[in-house]
Amino acid sequence: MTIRENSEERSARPDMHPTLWEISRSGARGVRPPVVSGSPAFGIPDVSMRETPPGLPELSELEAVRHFTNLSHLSRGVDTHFIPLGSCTMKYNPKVSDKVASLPGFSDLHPRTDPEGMEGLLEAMGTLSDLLRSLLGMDGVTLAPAAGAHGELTGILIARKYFEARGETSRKVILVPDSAHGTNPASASMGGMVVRSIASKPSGHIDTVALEKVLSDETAMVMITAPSTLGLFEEELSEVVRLVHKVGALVYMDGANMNAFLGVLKPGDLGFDIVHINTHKTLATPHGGGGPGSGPVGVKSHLVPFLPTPVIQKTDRGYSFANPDDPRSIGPVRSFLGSTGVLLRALSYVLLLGREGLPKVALYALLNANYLKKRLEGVLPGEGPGLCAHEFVLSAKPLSAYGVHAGDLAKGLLDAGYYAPTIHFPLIVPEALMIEPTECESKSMLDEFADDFSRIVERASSHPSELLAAPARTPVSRPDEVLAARDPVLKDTTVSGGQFRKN
Amino acid sequence: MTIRENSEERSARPDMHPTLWEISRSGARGVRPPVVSGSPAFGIPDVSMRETPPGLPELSELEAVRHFTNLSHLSRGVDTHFIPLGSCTMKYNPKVSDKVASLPGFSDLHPRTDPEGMEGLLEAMGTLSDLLRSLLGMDGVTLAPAAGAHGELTGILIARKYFEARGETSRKVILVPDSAHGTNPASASMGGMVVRSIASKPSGHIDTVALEKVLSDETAMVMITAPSTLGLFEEELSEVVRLVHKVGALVYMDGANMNAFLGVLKPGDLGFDIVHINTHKTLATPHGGGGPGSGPVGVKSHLVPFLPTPVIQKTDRGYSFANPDDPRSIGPVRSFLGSTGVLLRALSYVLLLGREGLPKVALYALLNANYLKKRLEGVLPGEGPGLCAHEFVLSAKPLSAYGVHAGDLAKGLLDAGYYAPTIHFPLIVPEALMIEPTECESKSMLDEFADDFSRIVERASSHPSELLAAPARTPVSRPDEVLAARDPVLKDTTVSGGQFRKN
Amino acid sequence: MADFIPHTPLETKEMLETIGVSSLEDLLAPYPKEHVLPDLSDIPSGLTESSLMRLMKSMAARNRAGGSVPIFRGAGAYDHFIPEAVSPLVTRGEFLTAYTPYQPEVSQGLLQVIFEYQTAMANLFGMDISNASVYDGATALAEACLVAHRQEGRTAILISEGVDPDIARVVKTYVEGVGCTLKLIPLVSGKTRIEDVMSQMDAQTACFVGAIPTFWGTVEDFSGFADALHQNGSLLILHANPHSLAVLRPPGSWGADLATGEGQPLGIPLSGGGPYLGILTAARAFMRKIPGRLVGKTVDREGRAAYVLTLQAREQHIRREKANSNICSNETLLSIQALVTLSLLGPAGFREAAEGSMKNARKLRARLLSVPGVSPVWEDTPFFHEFVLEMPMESKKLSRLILSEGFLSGLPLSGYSSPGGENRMLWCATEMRTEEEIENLGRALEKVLVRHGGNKS
Amino acid sequence: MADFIPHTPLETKEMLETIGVSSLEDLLAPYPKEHVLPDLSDIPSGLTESSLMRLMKSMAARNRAGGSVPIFRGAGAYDHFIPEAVSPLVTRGEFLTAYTPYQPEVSQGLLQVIFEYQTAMANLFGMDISNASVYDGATALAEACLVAHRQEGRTAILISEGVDPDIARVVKTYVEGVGCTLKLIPLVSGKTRIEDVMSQMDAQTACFVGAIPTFWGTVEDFSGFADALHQNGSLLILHANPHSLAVLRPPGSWGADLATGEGQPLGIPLSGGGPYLGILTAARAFMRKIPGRLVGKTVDREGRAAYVLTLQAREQHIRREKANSNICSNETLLSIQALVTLSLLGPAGFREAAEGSMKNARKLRARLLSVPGVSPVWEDTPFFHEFVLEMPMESKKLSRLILSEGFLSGLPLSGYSSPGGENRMLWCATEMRTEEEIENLGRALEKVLVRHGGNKS
Ligand SMILES: Cc1ncc(COP(=O)(O)O)c(C=O)c1O
Ligand SMILES: Cc1ncc(COP(=O)(O)O)c(C=O)c1O
Repeated sequence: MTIRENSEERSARPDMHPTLWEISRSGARGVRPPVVSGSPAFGIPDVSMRETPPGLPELSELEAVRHFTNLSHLSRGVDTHFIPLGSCTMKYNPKVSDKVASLPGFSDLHPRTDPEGMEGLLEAMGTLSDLLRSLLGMDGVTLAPAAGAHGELTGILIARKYFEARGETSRKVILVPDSAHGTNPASASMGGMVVRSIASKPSGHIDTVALEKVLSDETAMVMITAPSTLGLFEEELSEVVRLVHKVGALVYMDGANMNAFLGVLKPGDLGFDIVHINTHKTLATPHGGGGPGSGPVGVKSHLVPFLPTPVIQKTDRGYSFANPDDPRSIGPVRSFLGSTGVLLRALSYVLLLGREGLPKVALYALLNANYLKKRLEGVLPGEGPGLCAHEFVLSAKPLSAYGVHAGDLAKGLLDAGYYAPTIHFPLIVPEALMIEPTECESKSMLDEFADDFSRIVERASSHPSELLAAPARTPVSRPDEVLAARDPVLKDTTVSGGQFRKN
Repeated sequence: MTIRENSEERSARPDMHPTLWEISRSGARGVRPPVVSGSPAFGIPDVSMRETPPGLPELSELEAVRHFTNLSHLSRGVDTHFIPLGSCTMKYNPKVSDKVASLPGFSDLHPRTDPEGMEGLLEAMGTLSDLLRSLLGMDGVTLAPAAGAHGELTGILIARKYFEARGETSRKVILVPDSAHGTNPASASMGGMVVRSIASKPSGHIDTVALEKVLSDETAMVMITAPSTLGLFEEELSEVVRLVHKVGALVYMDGANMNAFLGVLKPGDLGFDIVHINTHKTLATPHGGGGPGSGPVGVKSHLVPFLPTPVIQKTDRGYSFANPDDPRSIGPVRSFLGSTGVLLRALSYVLLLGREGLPKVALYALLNANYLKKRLEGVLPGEGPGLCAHEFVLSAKPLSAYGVHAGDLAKGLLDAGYYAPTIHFPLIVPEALMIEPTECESKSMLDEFADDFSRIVERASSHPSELLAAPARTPVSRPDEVLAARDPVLKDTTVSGGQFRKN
Repeated sequence: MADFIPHTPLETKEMLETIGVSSLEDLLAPYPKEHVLPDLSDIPSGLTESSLMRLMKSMAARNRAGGSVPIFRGAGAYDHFIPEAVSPLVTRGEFLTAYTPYQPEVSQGLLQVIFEYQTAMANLFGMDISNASVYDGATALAEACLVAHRQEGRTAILISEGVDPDIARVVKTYVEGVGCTLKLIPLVSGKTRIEDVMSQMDAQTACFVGAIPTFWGTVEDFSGFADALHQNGSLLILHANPHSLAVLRPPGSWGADLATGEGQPLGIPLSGGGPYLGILTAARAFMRKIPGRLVGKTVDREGRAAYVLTLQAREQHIRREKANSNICSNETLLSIQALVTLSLLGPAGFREAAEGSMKNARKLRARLLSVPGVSPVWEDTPFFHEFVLEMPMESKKLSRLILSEGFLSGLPLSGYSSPGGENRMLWCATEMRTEEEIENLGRALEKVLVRHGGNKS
Repeated sequence: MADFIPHTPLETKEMLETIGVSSLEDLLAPYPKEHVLPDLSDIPSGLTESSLMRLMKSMAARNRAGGSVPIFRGAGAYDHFIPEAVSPLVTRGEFLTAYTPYQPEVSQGLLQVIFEYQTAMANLFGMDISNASVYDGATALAEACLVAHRQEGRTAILISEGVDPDIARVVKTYVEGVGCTLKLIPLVSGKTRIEDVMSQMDAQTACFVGAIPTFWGTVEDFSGFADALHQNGSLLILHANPHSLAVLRPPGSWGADLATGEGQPLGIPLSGGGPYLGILTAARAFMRKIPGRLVGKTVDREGRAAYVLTLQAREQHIRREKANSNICSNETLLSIQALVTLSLLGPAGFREAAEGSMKNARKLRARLLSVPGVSPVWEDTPFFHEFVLEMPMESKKLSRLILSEGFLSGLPLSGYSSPGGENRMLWCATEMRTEEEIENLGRALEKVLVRHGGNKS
C-alpha cells in the first residue's frame, strides 16, 4: 500500500523496549487514590495478611503514560492497517459505539442493581435480543456468552440438556467437519460430548454420503460453519440439515462467518437449530487485541427453555428478568447479564445500519471478497472455482518448490504495510492463506493489496531468499517459537513479586 | 534513552504519506450528519450561493481514522518523548484535566448563555482568577488572553491606557532586553509602542547602568523575562524595578518561565506591575502541537480598571460578570470569556497540586535543571557559572571548529530518541542550546539524556560527518527550508477547491 | 444511516464487472434463492450518529448508576477508583482495534503488554505464572476446576460456601458437562473449617476451592489446607478478589496450585456486568495444563529479545477436541486496562486504595449498626470491605426503598441460604465513598425505616 | 495530592549531592530571600483526582448546557454535529502533547495535518492560501485589518454593521493601538449598500469588512465591492462563518483580498467560549504579509517530499518588533479538529449539515411567528440559519424565563443598536435541533407569554 510505513522502526540497537519493572524505581509514585481517613487497625489476623508488597512497578504517571503510548506504536490494528485475517472479519469499529458504551448510566452501572434501577440497560439488551432474533431467524437468544467459543459451549450444553430432557441420554456424539475451527471440537469436548470429525469433499463441501453413514441415534448435533471456513456456501446444506434432523439430531451453525449472511440470509431459515454470532466480528465490536468479545446464541423454539440464565423477557411494562430458577435452563455460563459494554456496541451498530444498511454489509463483503479473489486468482491457486462468500482461501503450495511457505508470504505482507492473512487454516488446505477483506476496505486498498501481493508472490519465485529474510522492516523478525516453548519465560523477573508459592 | 525508537521509521520508499486529497475518491461518504426533512428552497439569490463544492476530501470513516492515526505516529509529544525544549516547559499534561474540560456542562455550554445558566463556569473561572492572583501576587487578573503573546499585547494596551488616563501620552517607549523572546518587541509594536532594545551584560543580566541611561519620561514600560531566557534570575532585579518606577514607568514580567517561581516566589512581591503566565507551560495545559494556549495576565491595583472585558467579579451571591462597559477598560481582546477549555485544565492542575504541591513544582524544576546542567557542564560551555533556575543555556560554539552547529546536535538528539532543545535562542548566545527538563522527568531520564548528549558531542568532534548526516533514523532528514520559502507550496493542489478568487 | 461501506457507485460497478456479474444481488447466487434477502421490516430504519446518541443517552439515563447514586454494593463487582489516564491509553486504536497477536513482528507492543500483565498477576497472586486472561472470574474458576479434574480424572469438587454462590453455579454449569459434581463445604462463623474439608475428602476429590475474601466479606485462614489436600492428591484452588491482595495474603503463599479471580476491581468500569476479566494463575507445574493464551519471551533470529504467543500446543486451534479448553478470544483489552491501572497506582497507591476501602467499610458498618434494628451477623470475624448485617426489614423491599432515596444499598440476601437470609444484606464500601455519603445513607435508612416500619428489633 | 514529580527521596538526595547543595531550598539561593517560599495559606490543599472530579462535576452541573437544554442561540458560536470519531483522534497524545513543530524530522505528521488544514481552509474560503490559525475569529479579523493597515499605512477601517458588534469591538481594541479608526457602515434591511461604502471611502481607507452571513443572519450580495475598493487602493476583507460556506458563495469568489472566520462551527465544542479557532486566509499577494505559522511542502536532502514551517522571516522570533504579528502559540489542535471533522463529513455531509441548519431555522422561524405577538423584522431578506424577531417582551427577561423552561432561546438583542433592540432576539437553529424540540420551544414560549403577559401586539 502506498502509505508510508511509519508505525514501526527497525531499531539500530539490540535492546528491547524496557518492561515496566525495568523502569520501575523504588519509591516512585503515580496516581493517588482517594484519601480515606481512619485507623489502619483492621482486625485481621497477621496470618491472613500479605507480608511483602505485590511486586507491582513503581512509576510516575508520565512514565506509565509514555510506556503504553510508545508500546501502542508497536501494534497494528484496523485503525492503522488493513487486516485481511480470514475468519476474523476485521472491519471498522465505529467510534460512536465506544462512546455509547462509555456513557455514564451504562459504564458506571452496578450489575447487581435492583431491576427497577436498570430499566435502561434491560431495554437495550432486550432490544438487541429482539434484533438478533430477527437477523438470525431464531426464536430465542441469549446474550450471555463472552465469545464465539463460549457461545459454542453454550450451544453444546443446550443440546445436551435438550436430549436429557427428552430422555435421549445416549446422544453424545458431535460431528464436526475437518475444516471447522478448532473451537468447535474443543467446545464439544468441554461440554462432555464425544467428537467425531467428518471429512470434507475435495471441493471443501460436506460429503453428504459420508455424513449419512456416520449419523445415528447417538448423534446429538452436527456443527457446521456457514459459509464454510473456505468461504464457501455448503452446496448441499438443505440436504445436510434434512439428514441430520431425520436422525433426530440438531444442526448447529458456527456463525463466526455471519458477516456473509447479515441481512441477506437468516440461519433459522436454513434449518439450523442453534447459531452463535461473534459480535467482535460481524457486529463491529473492537477485538481489543484478543478480546473482549461476545457470542450471543440463537435457538429455535424447542430449545428456548434451555437457554442459560439470566433470561430477559418482554412484558407489557418493558423488559425484565425472567425467573432465574427454571430447572430446564443449563444454568449460568458466566457472571451477570453478559458483556454489556460489548453488547451496547453491537446494538449501536445494528441500530446505525438498520434495515437498509444491514443487507449492504453482506453484499459488499461478498463484493470485496470476490473482487479480490478475482484479482489474485491468477497469482496463486484458490479453493473453489466460482463465487466465494465473504472470504476465500489460496494455497501457497506452488511456492514450496522455492522453499517458500504461506508463512513467508505473510511476513512479506507485513513488510509491505499490511497485517497478514490467516495462515495454515483451514487445516484441510495445504499452505492455506485465508483472506477476508470485509466490506469496509475500499477498492483502492484492495487494488494496492492485490498489486503488493502479486509482487511478493513473484519475488517468491524469482528471489526466494528475499522473502525468507522478511520481515525486514519490523522491530523484530521471526521470533524463535521453539525456544519460547522449550523453557518458557512467562513473566518478567526483574523485580520479584515476593511472597510466592511456598511448596 | 533506552526505549527502543519505534515511533518512526525511515521509509524504504520515497513516496510520502498521501494527503487527504490524494486518497480522496469522488463520491465516497464518511459520517452522516443529522437528517433534517424539509424543502431545500431557502430563498437565497443565486448570486450569493456557492457554485462549486468546497474542495474537501471524500473519504470513508475508516480512511479518515487511519489517515490521522498513522500521521500521529509521525509526531513526538510529551506522551512519547522527553522534550527538553527550553522556554517551553514541556511537562506532563494530566489526563484528568482533559477529562474535566470535556465534562458535559462545560464542553457543551454556549458562551452566550445567560449568566444564571453559567454559574458553574463563572465559579470555575472566578476561582482560577483568585488562585492566580495569589500565585502571581497581583491584585487583578484577566483570563481572556489566548496565549502568552496575547497576554503581552494585553499588558501593553493596559499600560498604554493607564498612561493615557494619567495624561502621560508621550510615554510610548517600551524597553526590551536583547535576550527577550521575540514576542516581547512584537507585542509592543502591535500595541503601537516604540520598542528599544537594551543590551545585556556579558553575564546575561540586565546592565543597570545602561538601563538608567535610557530610562526617561518617555519610557512606558520595561519588559523583563524572569527568570531570564538564560535561565538566570536577574541579580539586580530590585534595583531595576526601583529605577524604572523612579521614572514613573511600569515593569512587566514575561512569565513564560513562571515554572521556576511557582509557589516559591510571587512576581508581585518582586515589584512587577504586570505579569502574564502561560498556562500551556507552567500550568500543564497541553500545547496541542502549537496551541491552544492561554495567557492570563495579572496586574497591580492601579491597573485593575484597565483590564480587558469581560471581567468576573465576586459578589456575595457568587461570581458574576462585571459591567462590561467600563470606559477605562482596554476593551475585549478576543471573543467571549477566554479559552475556558484550557483554563479549566489550568484550574484542575492548580487544585490538584494545592498549597503543598505548587512549591514542589519550582523546587524540582530547579533540581532537574541544575542537575542536568551539572552533568553537562563539562561537555559544552554553559552560560552562568552558579545555580540556574528552571533551564540553562549551553553554547555549541566549540564545535564550530569541526563544522558542527547547535542545529546538528539537535538532529543527533532526534536520532537518539528525544525531541531537541531550543536552539539559536536566546539570540545573545552564539550557537545556543537551551535545555529545560521540567520537574516531570525522572533522574533516570536525565541521566540517559546526559549520557546520550555527551556521546553525541564527543562524536561531533571525533566523527563530525556522522552528525552532519543526522538524523538518519527519522522519516525525512533536513527538509530544504530555503526551497520551501522561495516559491512556497502552502496547500495541496491535487483537488482544487473550485470557485476561487476571481481577480 | 451508516454502513461504513467506502465504495462509490462507480467503484462498485467496476468491481462487479471485474467479477463478471451484473449486480450485487448476483453475488448471492450460491445462497438458496428462496431465503435470500428476507423481510427485515421488523428491524428499524438506520439511525444517524446523533440520533443514536440521543436514543442511547435516554436509555442510559433510565439506569440508577454510580454517577447518580452512591454505591454500597459489591458482591463481585466494585466501584473502585480508576485513574483518568487509563481510558485514553487503553482506547488507543492500536490496542483497541488489534486482533490477537498472531504475527509477533507487528504486535510486539501488544505482546509485551500482555507479558507484563502476566507478570503483574503472577506477582499479585503470588503464583508462578498467569495466563493472558479468560472471560471472567466465574469462568476462570470453572476452568481451574477443569484443570484439577483433568489431572487424574477425579470428579468431586469441594467448594467452600465462601465462594460466591452465583460463581459456584457457573462452575456447576461447566463441570457437570464433564461429569463432575460440586460439594459445598459450609461456612461456620464466616469460615471454612479444615476438618469439614478433610471429612469430605476422598479419592475422587479433584480439588477444594476457597475464597479470598469470602463472598460474605470474611477473611479466612487457610493454614494447613494445601498440605492436607496435597496428601490426598487433590489441589488447592483459591479464588481471590485481586483488590484485596494489596493487603491480604495471596493464594500462592497459602500453597495454592491454581488461583483465579475477577479482574474487574483492577480499574475496569462496572459496566452493568461486563466485559470483565478472568484472572487465571497457577504453579509452574500446571504451565502446560492451563487454558488460554500465554505470551513468552524469546529472541528473534537476529538475537533481539522478542515476545510471542507460546505453548500454543495446549490450545484448540492445534489440539482441537484434546485441547485444554475451547477458549480463543479472551479479554486482552481488559487485561491491558488492569495493567495500566496498576502501573498508574503502583504498589503504594494500590495498597492505599485497599486500605481506604477497609476503612470506609468499617465506618459504614459502625454507622449502620447505630441504626436501631440493625444488628451484626458475626461479631469478631475478620472482614475485608464487605460484611453481612441483619436488617429490620425484608431486604429486597428495603433495597428498593433505599434506591428511591438515591443510594444503592447492600445486596439483599433474601433467597440466599445462610449466611444469607430474608432480612440480611451484604454491604460494601470502597475507597470511593465519602464520609458524607455514608452519613447520608445512614439517614436515608433511618428515614425509610421510620416511614415504612420494618419489623422492629 | 498530585504533583507529577517522579523523584524518589533517594534520587533527590543523589541529585542534590551532585549539584553540591544540601537541600531543595538551597536551590532558591539566587532568589531574593525576603520573598521566597511565601505564604500560600489562601491556596487550598491539593485534591486527589477523584475529589477533583467530584468538585468539577458539581460545577459543570450548575451550567445550563447543551446536554440539558436545547440550544436556539448562535451569534458566533454554534451547536453543530461533531462526529464521535473526532475526539479520539484529536486527543491522541502525539498531537495533544506535541509542541509547535520546530523539528520537522520528528513532526512530519503534525506538519502534514496543518498543511492539510491550510488546504481545506483555502478551498473552503475560495482563497489562495490559509495560515495555520490564529486565536479566534475576532482576532483573525483584527489581524487581517492590521495587514490592510500595514499595506500603505492607511488608518480607516470601514466595517459593516453586519459584522458581530462584539467582534468589531475586538478589532477596535487591536487597531486603535496603531492609530486606526473604525467606521461603521449601516445595514439597510439587513444589507450593506455599496453606495454607503463608497461614500465613506477616501484616501485613508485601508479596507472594508463585510460578513458572510451577517451577525443578524442575513446573506448579502457583495457584487462590485471588490472592484470599487480596489480602485481606491483599499482591500476587501470578508469575515465568514465557515459552516455557511458549504452553501454560500465564498469570500474568494467575491474578490476578497483577505478572509477570516471563526472555526468553532467546524467540529469544535462550544466549551463556554473557547478554545476556538481563528481562520485567516488570503490572496497569494499577501503571503508574506499575513501573520501566523505557515507550513510548506519541500524536499529533504535525499529528495523525499517533506513538510516544514516556512516563511518564518515574517514572524516575531526572527523579525521581533518588525514582525507581521506577535503571534506565537496559536490554535493548532483546534485546526486539526476542524480538519478531522471536515474529513469525516466530506463535502456532501458538510453540505447536508448546513442545509439541515437552514431547514431547521426556517421551521423555527415559522413556529415562532405562529406565536401571537411575535413578528418579523425583515420579511424577505435572505438569511442563512439565524434571524431577528420582534418578541412581545423585553428580551433579557424573556430569555431567562425560557431558560427556566429548559431552552436556550435566541440571543436577547436589548442593548444592541438596530437591527437589535429591546424586544428583539436573534434566533438560530442548527441541524442538531429536532422538530420535537422546535415544537416544545414554541409551546414553552407560549406558556411563558401567557403566564407573564408580555406587551401584547
Ligand atoms: C469459524 C470460527 N469459529 C469460532 C471462532 C471462535 O470465536 P471466539 O474467538 O470469539 O471464541 C472463530 C474465531 O476465530 C472462528 O473463526
Ligand atoms: C519567554 C517567552 N515569552 C513569550 C512566549 C510566547 O508565548 P505564546 O507562545 O503562548 O504566545 C514564549 C513562548 O514560547 C516564551 O518562551
